[in-house]
Order: sequence, then structure tokens, then C-alpha cells
Amino acid sequence: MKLSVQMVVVLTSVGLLSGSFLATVGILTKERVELNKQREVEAAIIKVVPGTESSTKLYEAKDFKVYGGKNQDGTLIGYGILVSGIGFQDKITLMLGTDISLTKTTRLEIIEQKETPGLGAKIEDEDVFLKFWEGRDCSQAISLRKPAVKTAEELAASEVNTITGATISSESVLKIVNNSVEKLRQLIKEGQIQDGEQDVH
Amino acid sequence: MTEILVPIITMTALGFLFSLGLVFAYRKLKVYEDPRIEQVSAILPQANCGACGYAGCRAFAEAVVKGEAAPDGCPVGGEEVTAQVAAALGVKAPEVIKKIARLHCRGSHEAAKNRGPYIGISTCHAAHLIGGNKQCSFGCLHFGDCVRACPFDALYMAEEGLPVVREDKCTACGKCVDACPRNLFELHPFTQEIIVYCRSKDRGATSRKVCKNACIACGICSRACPDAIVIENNLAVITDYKKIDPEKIPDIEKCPTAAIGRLHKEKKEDEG
Amino acid sequence: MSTRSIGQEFTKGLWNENPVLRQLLGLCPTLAVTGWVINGLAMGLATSFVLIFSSIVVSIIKKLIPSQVRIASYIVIIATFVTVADRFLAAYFPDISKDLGPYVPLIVVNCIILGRQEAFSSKNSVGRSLIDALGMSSGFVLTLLVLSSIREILGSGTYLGHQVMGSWFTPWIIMILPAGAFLALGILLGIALHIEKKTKSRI
Amino acid sequence: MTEKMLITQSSPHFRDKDSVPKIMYAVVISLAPAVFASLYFFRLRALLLLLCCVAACLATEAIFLRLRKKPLQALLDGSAIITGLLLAMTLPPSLPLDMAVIGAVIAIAIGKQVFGGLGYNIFNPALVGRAFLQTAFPVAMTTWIPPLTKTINTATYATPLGDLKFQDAVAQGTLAPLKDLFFGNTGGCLGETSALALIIGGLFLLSRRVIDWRIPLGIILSLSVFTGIFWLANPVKYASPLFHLLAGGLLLGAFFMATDMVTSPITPLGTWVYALGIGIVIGLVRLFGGFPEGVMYSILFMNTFVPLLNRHTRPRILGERRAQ
Repeated sequence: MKLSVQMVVVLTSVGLLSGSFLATVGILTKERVELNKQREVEAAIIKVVPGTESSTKLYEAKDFKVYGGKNQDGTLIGYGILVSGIGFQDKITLMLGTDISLTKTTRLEIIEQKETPGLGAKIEDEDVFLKFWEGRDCSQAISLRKPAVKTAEELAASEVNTITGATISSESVLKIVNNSVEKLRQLIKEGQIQDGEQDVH
Repeated sequence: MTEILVPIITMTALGFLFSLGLVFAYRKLKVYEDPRIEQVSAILPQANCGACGYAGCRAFAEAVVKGEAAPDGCPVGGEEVTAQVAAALGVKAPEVIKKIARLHCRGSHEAAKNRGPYIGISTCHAAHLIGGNKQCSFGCLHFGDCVRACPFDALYMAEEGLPVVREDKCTACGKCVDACPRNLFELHPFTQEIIVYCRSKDRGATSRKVCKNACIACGICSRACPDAIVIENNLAVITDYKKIDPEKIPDIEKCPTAAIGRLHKEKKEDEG
Repeated sequence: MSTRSIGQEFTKGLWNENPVLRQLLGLCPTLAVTGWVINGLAMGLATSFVLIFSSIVVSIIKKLIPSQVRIASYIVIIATFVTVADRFLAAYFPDISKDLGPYVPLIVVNCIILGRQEAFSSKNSVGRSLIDALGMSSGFVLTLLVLSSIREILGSGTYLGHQVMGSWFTPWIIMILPAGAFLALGILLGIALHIEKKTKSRI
Repeated sequence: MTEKMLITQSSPHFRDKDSVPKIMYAVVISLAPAVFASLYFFRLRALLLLLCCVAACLATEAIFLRLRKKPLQALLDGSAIITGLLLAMTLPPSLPLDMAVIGAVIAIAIGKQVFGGLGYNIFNPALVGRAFLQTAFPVAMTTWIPPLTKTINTATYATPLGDLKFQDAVAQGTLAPLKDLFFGNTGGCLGETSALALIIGGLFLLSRRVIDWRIPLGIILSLSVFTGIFWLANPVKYASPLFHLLAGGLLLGAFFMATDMVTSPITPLGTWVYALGIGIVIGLVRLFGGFPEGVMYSILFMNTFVPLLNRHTRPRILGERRAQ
């Protein structure tokens, strides 16, 4: 009997102590962790929606978040869509900036990817991939230009460049982007997203 | 406040519930085990070498507690372990004599004649299959299967081509005895001084031809000490080493081929 | 229990009982996060932190814990320190924390840590456990450092993010992929065995 | 020492006029047409790559023989030269030479010597070297230049299989003509472009009975059937079996890589399974995989099964009966 009591007491108190310790640590670090996350998102919005001074979260679902970028006067100037989807190797998380009418992309940022280094990982490369995503016509589905071209001028309005040797990664990004633009358009149509309602701050 | 309370309560509750589960398991699923098994097991060297003849140290401990094995059954642990095991079981420790592996061959590169060059897998087992490269079909093959088998690093291959036992490291586990395809190793009490360094059953004339250090069954040793040494199958065999009194039998050094000899004397010479 | 000197207690973790090279423990983080030196180092230090503090705590309370609940208690203690390490990285080094991903929480199941608690801290004094944990941690950190140095220099041409190879060098991308981890670890293990054999035969 | 001694050697005590060097040099001769074809199409680049690979393989082999304290004569058995030649044959002509040297060192060191040298390796050494290069330098290994016989003014050029995979060449009608594939007037690795040269070399090896006829036949059959089914079902989307046979490294792999004596099965049944498996895996990779070409990976993949195939296809001993 004594042993059983000892077992219960010891394990319970180990649990109690560890719980208290973790609670303290959790409180001490919580603020910073959240600050880090927020900063990262904010930095991305400022990049993808040029001219942004502050941002608001407009919609949140799993792997799909919409932020609004506002200028100095507080008027909404564009959307930043934070979205994740399947790439060649693993999940690709990216943020796409569009103008307020959802007709033109402003910029694409890759937040997280684990594509093949040297091939698929070039989706993070400014000169090979990202610069071809600026100012594309997204009022219709964007398509991929194969084989790759040298300059953005050679592309049609709603075309983006492919990466030589990494067609699958390029296609994955394209698919994620087209889906998310379509989804956002649907949400706006349904009236689920309105101008700056849920303020982050 | 919830930020503090929720983790504390969760962890405490989990600890409490799981400990209840463990108490239940401990009580209901308990298998009775003789506590002495644990005790004996803790004393053993945990080398799990199998020299005792059981699957491992734990199995040996079970056997000792059941009375199936003797407390001195662990050759690796030696005297100390035997004493402790015996003490744990409450029996008197039997007198332990440390054993050691000895090589029964003196057919070095120089002494034993080659049959011819050997081309093939360089292990004793492989060479033994096709008769070996030595003219003597009983002697050491020099490929060192025993050295590789020794788990205690107690064997090394000497320049002249014979494995040498490091007395301080040998635990008499018997791995070399099993490894040698020609059964040239045997475990002897450490105190045994006289040893026959040959296993050749060839007739004297043949053995003399193939190896300088072979036993040629001349019988000088057995005549000097008829109680302890006999000639069997053209080979001198020590039947009872306790009956040999090496001090009283100087004749033993008269062996014409040095196939029988004294261990500890040699050692003293080395040291001197 | 232990009959080694304090010095031996420390140095055994560096070579003779090096957790990765000799005991082949903790291979999951060893293979997974050593593509870059900074990640390898962070992983090594996080594991060391958990190992050292768990060893201290376990050796302090070893007499209080009945053997029936020891594993549960050790795991709770280890998991607590792992959570601390995880939170700390997330708060102060968010980039590294993101790179290490699930491998920080996975320290809980790193065999090196529970292994040392079971094999050492639960039987030895606080001082010895601390020395043992320090030795094992140093062995682990050093191994990760060597492995990640090889992989980063060959795989990216950089060291700690600084370009060290000239422009003539094309990075061997295989080295930062899982295949490169296996190759590098295999060669490292081979070298370790070779050295071990050499030193042993000389005695 | 005039005394005559008996040489003691383990079995098999077997005399044959074939020896390792003899077989190896037969392979070298059979590679000659493909080597000349590569020299014709890619000129100096091909020559430099071939020399670099062979020299690096020989040097690595020599270092390892030295480390293992084995006689340096083993260098002359030709096996390292073949590894070097075969590796060079599987490299794109524009590959920088330092990469080729790294590949050759890996092929001999990791592919062959760590297993114990000739006869003990599990994988085809040349393919191990190539697999390493493919993963280490994916960009350089997938950049192609047109053959110098073509007067196209572009720096880079796609292989026929690359066109098929990434450019929908069948639907677009831009598939390379079979005539070009047959003579070798296309982009690709050094030794894979000219089907004609490979067939001449392969037939030479078959006539000398250096290689097992079942392996090339099995690979060609299974790939033809596999791609043929899809082609018949949808000729607009899929290329014809003949295209698949002539394009890429299939013939090089079927005649020279998969037939490596050390890494292929020894029983007839095992050989069939091995060869058919290679063909099907090539088909799977080419039609549905992420890479345009799958010969290298499929041979390496089937190499892993060789010990298993040998064990499970062992012929019954004469007179032995299955246990009731």
C-alpha cells in the first residue's frame, strides 16, 4: 500500500511542478513569440502590397489567411493572401499581394518551402522566378509559360515564367496562387470580407 | 489567470491519473519474481558473453537462483563475482580456481613446415576445409580466427605466427576454444604448470618430419611421471595435472622436441 | 556505482562512449538538421540544455522515485525542459526555431537523454551526473558540429552563412539533402571505427 | 628452395579461357562505336570528358589498391577503365570537368571500393557516380547542348525525352524524328545519342557471349509492351514504343549497364525478373515520374534486388524433391 501511495504522490507532484514551471515559461515567452509571428506577417504584407503602412486581418481559415494593406490615410490599397499548398516535396507557404480590385498581382513572396535545393528552391529566386510575378493580370487564371523566357516583356499579360528543370514546383506555386485568388474572389462576392472590419491591433 | 491554471491543472491531473493507472498495472499485472534474481543479476559483469552456457547474464542469474547453476559458473567474473553471488544466495563460496585459455601448439612459421602456398580466404576455417597450408594437419593455421573471436582483446598474433594469450586479459570465456577449427585451445586452471604443446596424432616419425616442436610420443615424460602422463594415439596426454610435481620431475625438460613444457618458468625467464 | 575518475567521466562522452559515433544514438536530429552549422549547433545546444538539466533533476530526486513510475517521471521532466527550450528558441531565435521545425519537440524522444537518465543519473550522485551529462553533451555537440561543417561547406560553400569557397566552387547540393547526411555520417562513422581500431591495436 | 610445393587453393578449381581482363577489354572494344559517335557529335567536349573520367577512375582505384595493400596490377584488369568510360557516356557534354572528376572518384570510392572492390559491389559503380552527380549538381546535369552537327543557334537544348515530358512534344508534333534518334543527331548524354553505335557494340558483346542476352531483350520487351499499351490507348498523348527504345539512355543501359556481371542475377529466371523489372520501372518513370529519364534509377533500383533474386530463383539440386 505504501508503495502505491508513493507512486501516486511522486508522479502527481512531478506533474504539478512541471505544469507550474511550464505555465511560467509560457507566460514569460508568449508575448515575444506572438510578436515574432506578427512581425513576420507584417513584413511580408509591406513587401507584397507596396505602399502599405498598416495591415489588418480580414479573414482566417486553415492554411488560408487574408490581410488587408492600408496606406497612410487608412484606406485599403490591396490584399495579402497568406496561403499554403502542396509543392513537389512538402508544403509551400507563400504570400501573394494583389490590388484592391483583384485584377493585378503586385508581388509574390515565398514564406516557407522545402523544394529541392538548386532546382525547385529557385521559386525563392528573384531573377529566375519572383520578378515575373509582378503586375500579372489575375482577373483570369494565370498560366505558365513553357519553356522559360528571358524577360517579363515576352510574357502575355496573364502568363508567368516557369523555372527550367523545376516545372513541378513552378506549377505548384501557380496552382496555389490561382486557387487562392479564386477563393478570395468568392469570399468578397459572398460579402464575408469587408473593408477593414477585424482590426488586428 | 487561466494561462497559469490550465497547464498546472492539466499536468497535475495527468500525473495523478497515470500514476493511478500504473498502480493498477503494478498490482494486477505483477509477476512474482524471486528478488534474488535481480540481486544476482546486478552482481554479474553484464558482458552477456554466454561463457556460462546460458543465454546471458540474466538467464544465468535465474539459473543460479533456481539452483540449476553453481555460483562459480561465471568464468568472466572470477573469484570476486563468485564470492558475491554466493553471499547473495547465502551459500558458501566454492573455491574458485581462475582458468585460462592455453594454446596446444608450437608450430610457428619456423618450426612447422609448409605444404605449399595457400591462395584463398584467409581464415583458419576456410584453410582447414582444404587441409591447410602446413604439412601438419593438427597444428595452428596462423590465420587468427581465435584473435578475431576474442571479445576481451586477450589474444594477439605473435611475429613467429602463433596466437599468444594475454594472461591478465583472458577471462576463460571459451570463445577461442570454439573458434579454432583444430581445437588447439583448452581452458586450464591458472596454476597448472605443465602443458603439452601439441595435438598431433601422427606417428612419431611423421610428426618429427613436419614440425620441429611436435610430440613424437617417445615416452620420456610418461616414464618420468607414470601417474599423470600417458601416451595416447601417439601423443602425450596429461591425465591428472595435480599428480605432477614439477619440482620432482626434472626429466620433463628432457623432452627432445620441447612439446611439453612449463608455463610459469617461461614467464619468469621473460621477466628476468 | 561508477568507478571512473571525474576526468574520465567527462571524456568518455567525447570519444569512448560518444553518443553518435560510438553508441549510434540520437541519429534522427543528427541526420535531419545538420545541413547548416547554425542549425546543427542550435540543435546540439538545445539537446545539451535538456540533457544537463534533466540529469541534475533526476539525480536529485532519484531516491524518491519508485522504479514503477520512473520512466513516466523522467519523461515528464525531460518534456518539461524540451518545452522550455522550444519556447526559448521561438521567442528569441525565431528563424532557427522555424528551421529546426519539429525536431526541437522531438528531443523528448531522443534516446541519448532518456538513456543517460536510466543508465547513469538514476544511479549516481548529482555531481557525477552533471559531469556525465556535460561530457555526453559535448560529444553530441562536437559530432553535430563536424557533420554540419562538412555538409555546409560542401553543400552550400558557406560556413555559418559566410561564403568560404571561391566562386569556382559549385555547391554539392546532395550534401544538404538527406542523402548527403547519410553519406557524411557513414564516412564519419567509418573514420571513427578506423581510428578506434588503430589505437586499440597499438596497446 | 628447389622443393616442389603444392599450391593450396579453395574451390572452384575451374579453368576457362575467359579472364577478367579479357572480358573487360571486350567491353572496351564494344564501347568503341559509341565513343566514336560521341566524338563525332560533341568533338572536344566529349574527348575531354572521356579522358577526365577514365583518368580519375584509374587514379582513385590506384589509391584504394594502395590503401588496401593490394597489388597495383589489378589496375590493369580494365574494370576501372570501363567504369570511367561508362560514367563519361552518361554525362551531358557541357558538364564542367571538375564535376566529372568528382563523379568518377565517387563511382570508384563509394560505388565499388567501400564494398570490397571488384566483384563485391552491390550497385553499378558508374551509375552510382552518375546518381551522385545528378543529385549534387542537378542544374549542370540537366543542361544540354545540341550536337555540333546541328546548326542551331542556341546555347541550351532539350533532350528528346525532356521535350516529351515538359513540352508536350507529342501533341505539339515537335518530337524528334526517329531517324535523328537512330543516328544520334540529338541532344543528350555523350554515349546515349546514337542508337546505331550502341546496337553495333551490343551485338558484338552478345556474339562474344560476354553479356547475357536475356537482359537487353527483357528490358526492351517490357518497355515496349508497357509504353505500347499507353500509346495504343492514346497516341496523341503518349509516344510510340519505338521512340522510347531509341531515345535517352535505354540502349546504353540495356546493353552496357544492366548487364554488369557483378550486379546482375546469375540464374536465368532471376535474370528475366531483373530485366523485365528494369523495363517497367523505366516506363513508369518516363511516363509518370518527375524526371524525363529513368534508366539510371531503375537499374540501381533493380540492382538492390539481385541478391534476393539469386536466392529465390536458385535451381533445384538434381534429384532433390520438394518437402511434402
